[in-house]
Amino acid sequence: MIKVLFFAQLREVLGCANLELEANVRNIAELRAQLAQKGQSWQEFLASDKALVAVNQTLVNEDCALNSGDEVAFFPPVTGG
Amino acid sequence: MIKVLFFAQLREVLGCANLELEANVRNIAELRAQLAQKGQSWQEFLASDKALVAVNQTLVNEDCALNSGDEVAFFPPVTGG
Amino acid sequence: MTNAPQQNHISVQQQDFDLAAEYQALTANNQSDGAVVHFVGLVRDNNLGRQVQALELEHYPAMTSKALSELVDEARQRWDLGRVRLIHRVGKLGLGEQIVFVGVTSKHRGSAFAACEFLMDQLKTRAPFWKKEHTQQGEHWIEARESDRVKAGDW
Amino acid sequence: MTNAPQQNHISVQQQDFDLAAEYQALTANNQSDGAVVHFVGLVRDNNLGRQVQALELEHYPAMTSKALSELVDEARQRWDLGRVRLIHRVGKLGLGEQIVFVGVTSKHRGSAFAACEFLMDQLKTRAPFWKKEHTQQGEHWIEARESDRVKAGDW
Repeated sequence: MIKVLFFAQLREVLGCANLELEANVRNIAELRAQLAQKGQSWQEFLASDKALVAVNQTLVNEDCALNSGDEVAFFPPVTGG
Repeated sequence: MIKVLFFAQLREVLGCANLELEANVRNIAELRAQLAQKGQSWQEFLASDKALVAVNQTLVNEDCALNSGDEVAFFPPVTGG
Repeated sequence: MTNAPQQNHISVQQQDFDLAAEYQALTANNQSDGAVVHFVGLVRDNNLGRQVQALELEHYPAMTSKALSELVDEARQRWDLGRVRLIHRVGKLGLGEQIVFVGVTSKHRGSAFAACEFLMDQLKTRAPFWKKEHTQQGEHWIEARESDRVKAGDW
Repeated sequence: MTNAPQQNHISVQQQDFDLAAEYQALTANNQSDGAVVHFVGLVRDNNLGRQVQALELEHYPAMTSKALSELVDEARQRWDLGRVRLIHRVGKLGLGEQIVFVGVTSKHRGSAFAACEFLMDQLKTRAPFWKKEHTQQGEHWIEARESDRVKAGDW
């Protein structure tokens, strides 16, 4: 299983804070593609130019490999400080 | 009259905190030359590459004109902060 | 420095912080560092022309401390630093309230200034915090600023 | 800002200063500035390998306040600043004692960082203060540093 988390406006527009998926995706690009099938807003707001992604609490790129047990988080560009 | 002040190590090596002069020098360069006649240490430590100079509390260059009533200060490069 | 407080202090917290206590923690029993630089970020009343009433700060708890620790480690690799303290608040914050503190000590001022600004610039683009602004016209999430991205990239 | 405290505070003094009070003066009734940067310079125990026991700070009283005011004016011409507070102590200062404070507020952090560092860099080369170092080997005047001259010239 892969745990997927959503934060801030992404959580709000998707209406979802977290979900679990079978680990049948090899990397982040494939995970985005799979999640995009959940509907129009998922396709729109999870696009790689809109949502940053972290695997196990570290920012990663599209080709980051995924394994069962990973925690993946999608979120908008950060605005702290 | 021109009032001349000396600060920090300059005051110590010259053994003089301040003095007054007739205003018969036209600019800083002439003032340095006149003071240099007071002895070896005056010549050495008042050299333009060793002592900064302020006229009426503002840093100036060698060609700054002098007038009666001016306050001239010579001091080493500053080291505050 | 065997009896000195820990050299790094990183905290993500709801409660307010006390600048005087932070300064004390940076400087107590620390006679080797001649320079202290502090940054404090506060909730200001106007953002891009909007009258702000409050901010709400969300974060990704499992990631924030880790991200901030990595930034502090990077700063220590770049500059010779003494103590570093970094506090970021979360939750709802009213006008004028303190949001973030970065305090750095060093033997020399150049390193302390650079590291403090570096930490703020990197935090703004790499630490998972998000601000929601409350205004008279309602609530909205603040957009990330291109200028922050550029600043962080300049280091 | 009609009821705000004076926007500039410049002081050359023997007595110590209280960082918390300075922070209060920078931020009280000031909800328009989101960024506060402080610098504090302290007497450190080691300078260029010499064990320092105390510092003695001399200045040129008629010129110091004027020079510092000019620096603050220059900073305000370069950056959009809120409040600026600058305190420099003179007289004999023991190990760990506070020497100098520069505090700047601004709407944005970039201006506050830049102005605070600018003021310190300029003060180091243009304000008439001189430090005498007391060590176990005796007393001597500190030499001006070429690196300070270069830094001040870089602005």
